[in-house]
Amino acid sequence: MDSSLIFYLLSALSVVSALFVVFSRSPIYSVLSLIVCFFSIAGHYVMLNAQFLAIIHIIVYAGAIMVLMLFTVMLLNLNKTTEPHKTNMTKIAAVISGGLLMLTLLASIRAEKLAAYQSPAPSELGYVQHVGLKLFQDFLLPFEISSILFVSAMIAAVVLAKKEKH
Amino acid sequence: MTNLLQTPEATQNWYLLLSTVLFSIGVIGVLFRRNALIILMCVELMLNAVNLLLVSISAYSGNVDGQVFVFFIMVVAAAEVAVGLALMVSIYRSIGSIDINVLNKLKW
Amino acid sequence: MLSLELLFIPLFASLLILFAKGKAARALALVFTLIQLLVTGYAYTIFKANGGAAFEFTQAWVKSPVINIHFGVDGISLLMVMLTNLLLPLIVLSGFNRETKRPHIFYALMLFMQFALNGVFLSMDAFVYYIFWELALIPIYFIAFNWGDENRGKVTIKFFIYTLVGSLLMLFGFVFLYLSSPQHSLDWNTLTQFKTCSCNQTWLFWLLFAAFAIKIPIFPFHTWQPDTYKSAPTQGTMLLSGIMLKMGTYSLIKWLLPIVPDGFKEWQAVVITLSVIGIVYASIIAIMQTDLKRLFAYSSIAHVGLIAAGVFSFTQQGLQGSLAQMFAHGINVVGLFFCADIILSRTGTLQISNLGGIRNQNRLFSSLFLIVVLGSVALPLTNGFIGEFLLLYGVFEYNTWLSVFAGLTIILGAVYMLRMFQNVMSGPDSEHISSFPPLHWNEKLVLILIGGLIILTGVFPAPILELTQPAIDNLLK
Amino acid sequence: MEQTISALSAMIAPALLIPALPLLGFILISLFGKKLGHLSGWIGSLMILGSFVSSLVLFNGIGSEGKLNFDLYEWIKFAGTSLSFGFLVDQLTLVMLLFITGIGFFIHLYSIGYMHDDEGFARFFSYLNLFVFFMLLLVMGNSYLVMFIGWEGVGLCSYLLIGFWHKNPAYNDAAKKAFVMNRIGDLGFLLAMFLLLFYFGGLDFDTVNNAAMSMEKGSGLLILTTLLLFVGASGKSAQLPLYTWLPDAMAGPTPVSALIHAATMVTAGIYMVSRSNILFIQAPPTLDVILWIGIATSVFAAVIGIKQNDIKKILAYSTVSQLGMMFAALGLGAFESGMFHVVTHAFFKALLFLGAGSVIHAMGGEQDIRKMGGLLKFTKITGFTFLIGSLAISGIPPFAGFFSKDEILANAFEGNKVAWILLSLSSMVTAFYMFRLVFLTFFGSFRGTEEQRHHLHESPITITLPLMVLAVLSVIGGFIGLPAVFSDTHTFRSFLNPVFEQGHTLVAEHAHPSHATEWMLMGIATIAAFVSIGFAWTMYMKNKTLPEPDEQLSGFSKVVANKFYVDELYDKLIVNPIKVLSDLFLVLFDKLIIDLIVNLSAILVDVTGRTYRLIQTGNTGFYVFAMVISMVLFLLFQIVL
Repeated sequence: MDSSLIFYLLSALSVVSALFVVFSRSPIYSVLSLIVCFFSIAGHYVMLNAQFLAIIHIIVYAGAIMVLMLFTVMLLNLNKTTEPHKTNMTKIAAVISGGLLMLTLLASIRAEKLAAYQSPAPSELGYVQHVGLKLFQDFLLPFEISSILFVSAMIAAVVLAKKEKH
Repeated sequence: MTNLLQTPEATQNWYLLLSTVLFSIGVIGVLFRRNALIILMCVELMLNAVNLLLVSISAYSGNVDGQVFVFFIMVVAAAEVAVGLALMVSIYRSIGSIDINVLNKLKW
Repeated sequence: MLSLELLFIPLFASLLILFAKGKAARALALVFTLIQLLVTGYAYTIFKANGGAAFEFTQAWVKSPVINIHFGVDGISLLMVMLTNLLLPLIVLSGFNRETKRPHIFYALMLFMQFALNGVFLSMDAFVYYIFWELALIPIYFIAFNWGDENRGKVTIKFFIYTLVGSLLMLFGFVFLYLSSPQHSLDWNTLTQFKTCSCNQTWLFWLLFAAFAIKIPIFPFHTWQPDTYKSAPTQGTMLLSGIMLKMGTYSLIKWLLPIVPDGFKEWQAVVITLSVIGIVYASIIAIMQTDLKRLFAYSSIAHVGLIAAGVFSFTQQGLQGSLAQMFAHGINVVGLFFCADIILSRTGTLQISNLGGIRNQNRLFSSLFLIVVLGSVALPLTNGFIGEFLLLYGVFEYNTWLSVFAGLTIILGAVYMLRMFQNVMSGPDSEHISSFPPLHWNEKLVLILIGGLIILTGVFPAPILELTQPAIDNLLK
Repeated sequence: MEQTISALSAMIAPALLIPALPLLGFILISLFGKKLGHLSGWIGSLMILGSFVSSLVLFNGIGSEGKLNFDLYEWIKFAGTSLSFGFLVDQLTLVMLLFITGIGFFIHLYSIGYMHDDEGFARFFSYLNLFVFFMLLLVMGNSYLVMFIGWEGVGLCSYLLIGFWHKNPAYNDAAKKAFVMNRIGDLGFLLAMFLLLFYFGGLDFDTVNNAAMSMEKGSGLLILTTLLLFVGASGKSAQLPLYTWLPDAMAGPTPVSALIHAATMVTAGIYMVSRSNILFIQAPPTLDVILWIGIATSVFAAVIGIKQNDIKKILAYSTVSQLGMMFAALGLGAFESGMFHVVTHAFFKALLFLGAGSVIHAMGGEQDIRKMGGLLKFTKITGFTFLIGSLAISGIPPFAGFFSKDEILANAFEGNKVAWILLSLSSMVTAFYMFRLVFLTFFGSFRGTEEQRHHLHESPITITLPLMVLAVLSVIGGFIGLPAVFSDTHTFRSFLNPVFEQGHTLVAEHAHPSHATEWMLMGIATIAAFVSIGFAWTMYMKNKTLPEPDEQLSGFSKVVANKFYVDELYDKLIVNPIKVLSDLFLVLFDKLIIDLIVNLSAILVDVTGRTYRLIQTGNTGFYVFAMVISMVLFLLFQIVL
């Protein structure tokens, strides 16, 4: 299959599912379409030779985060009927300003020249050993610090979600 | 169907376009919805749009640094979601809603 | 390295005192200020023998922007260090028979203040200098805020923000100087050697001068001062008026003059006129003041106005006089405020109209008070005369008419001081004063020392003048 | 000069001893006054006696030729200028030294008796000794700066002593007034010193005189400098318009009035002008100013003296008047005559004041001459010595005042006829009011209360002895300066010659009056004095007129009795405006304008904060919206630029 065809399909999928996240009435549907969106982005990663990241992406986002989201939606018993809605006025304003942002972003991207293309990236660029070497040599300290971040996030989550005793 | 991805520049441009669109959809979502959980999801979407851009640039410039960056963004996102969802649960418990228009106690 | 010792003794003492309790705190404070005084005396002998080399200390601190911790002295800064460390034991001792709430914090702040003041006078890098400049504000803020009278809240905030605004302007000035200096350095030596173009000096002068003018304070930046002096606890007022004001006048000579000499000359006429207006203005207000501390505050404005005028006359004698007068004024004003405190502690009032007849009851106190008053009206053979003579001569050389105006200070000074002395000390016994108990030993000691210093430096001013002479020669070159 | 120093180096020690002894006395008495009790009076007197003896030694050692000039140490030093603390003893100084310490000693002695029952006895003597110290410094300084130390120092002592009885607010006011008025003069002195330092290259007399010698006569600089010096002198010596403090200064104890406000301190101005005679001779317009101010003061004060009823006030106005006469002499260029009158005036005015003190002592504190009368019977020594003093001041030959006054009048006759007439007039008025005082006090019948009559007595020996000594001096004091008709050598003038000869070379020698003229002038002066005395006798002895009570005064005599309302005028013109200005500055400028600007900036921040706060709606959607819009704007800004 043509790589551009795959790109088309994946892009269309991600944009459509993203739109669905925003405009879906039921929170459940939003979550589910976000998962679809994340899978399509993982596909993009594979196409860009970032195989390791693609795997991580699926594990972290689709596997962990979205499951957490889903649980929360169910825990809080959110559904179409409880869903709050904004007035039409604000909705239109939201769409217009979002579109405006997109246009200015695109315009500013066009205004900036891209740097010259380097020699074609080797397909094994995104392999575990490459990323791993980079991570454990140049970015060792941030890597270790991120573990502290996780611990604190974990504790925070537990403390916050715990029922308060009165 | 013509091959859009003939040259690296063209590829890059398309990825730029894609991630801009995804990012903007995320922004519209944040503005559009009142449900804090959906807003959190839209923020995730925006993060992913940026991630995609980083990975594409990493591929374009042949430098793995971009991917490492994405890795760290994921780390932060995971932590953020954990805390964010916990906050939401606790807010829901005390107020009974996660409608952001109700959560306006922090004003002048 | 002597600089470091001068800095660390009070810092160490300040931390130590935090852990002391009650009376031990002030005893410790006294011991350490005395040690500091001894070290200062030793430093003076070293300086006399070998010059400032023994004080030099340089240590790289921040790479970008280039900031070095650089300490050093010349005659001018050493004189200020001596004044600071001479007054601190007196100020600490003056509180020995007073009950202070939470004395350990109070005296720790006081010693911290000494650390910061020494730092201001020893710094040779503008950035470090700026840090100490701001650092000195913190302890005095807390002292005034926690131990002041009932109006302290509003007054201290006004004082704090007023001074802070000035300091920020100074910081802008230093940032600009840093960026425009070719070596990208804030070292005093660099800043004084490299001269930014006079087009920049015009406004740069005001950025730096604003900070100093507020601290000094020069008319019309003075309105924070009487209120603050009135509200702060007396020991705080002594620190403020005795030493902290001198930060401003010292900086005029040490930092403003050599860094923006063209700006200095450009605005000389304006500032000297402002200062002279301030002298007469504050003196006239002082005449009708009804509160003792406020009267001293206005007299202080008049005196420092003359000091500033002397500096801006840009003459040998003006600069010499300003330094001699800074030293003298530091001692005198501490004496004045201490006398006010003694009166307050015995009579419970500072309203001049409620006082009177103290001379009948306590002759020793009245004689010592009179000596301090005479010092501050610049009678010959007291320290005030040397300064005022040189200062007025400096202003005279700049402009004869201005000196006539500035000279009114010797008349008006006599008017308000003697009027005060008459109403407070003389006359029939006031019904508001039932008794005036004799002086406590520490009060006696402090006042006698101050009186002795006033006469001693008035009769033999030569050591002070000789100390600062080379540095001033340097400046005028 | 080096040579003089080595030759006279033996004199340095006694010279230093002169000011050192009173200083020592001051320190001793102020430290141990309580323990010493009445001994402190004797210690104080002894110190002054010691100074007097040292002065005699110096007088002997230096004589009429020598000159002792030495620096003690460098006092103030800056940039190539060094101002030393040094002493100069020449003939002028010797004259001053002798009468300051001499009269000073007797007044100390007198004070032991006079202040005997005062609780501030020791304090009084410590101040008095301090005064003598500063006065000696004033006359012994070898530069204007050292003179200025003494100058301000005596001002301080005068302040302390006028307000000696400090429980009385009026006395304190008088003290403060004296100090402040002196300070006005001192500012003039100070500015003159700056001019000297800047343009003449130094402050010591030698430098200044040498520079002045080489300057063009009457140059603006010289005139300005001398005028400023004269402002200083007129403050200290109570000349118009700064004289009002001296009558008020009588609030002090009487010995103080005698020592400070009659004999010594107030003559400091004359000493200063004489000391700077070269400067003044080089500035003739200033001499004219001095002449006319002196004459005006002399006449003005004498007229006020007629209507005063307080015994000390009368003497005070007479002092002002006599000082005016001395200044007139200086203005005529007759420095020796001025100094001569200083000396004789010191004798008889001290005598008069001490006599007045004795009277007040006898009357139990009463000072109003309307309540006295016939005191001669009770206080013989006081009465007779007082009479001698009055004869001396009125210019009756052969008392001391006659010779010195005659000299001044002779000079005036030569110099300016109008001046001569006015001075003679003033002299006549002086004779009148002095004898008005004498007749009302010592003759006639007693007008006081019964209790006072019972109390009347002659004072103790410590009081009467100085009176007698001074009376003798008032009689014979004039013989040191006999006019040319009696003697070829004018002892006083030739003694002072080394000081003034340099100055005299600068003026054209004018012809001395012929003997006939001198006889005539003396005759006129004497007759005028007798006429005045006779007039007073008819009024107060023959017709027994009494001065009317204050309420009945009207017209011109009311104006005179109220001293021409000068004090009130000063209050209206200077004191009140300053008070108003003070309130104005404080309320309008400090509180209203400056604080308003300061507070406005605070208010501005406050208002801005309150307004801005409204943006914080608490609506998250709005925040995000604002964020997006600002991002758009920011990017657009980037693109457009």
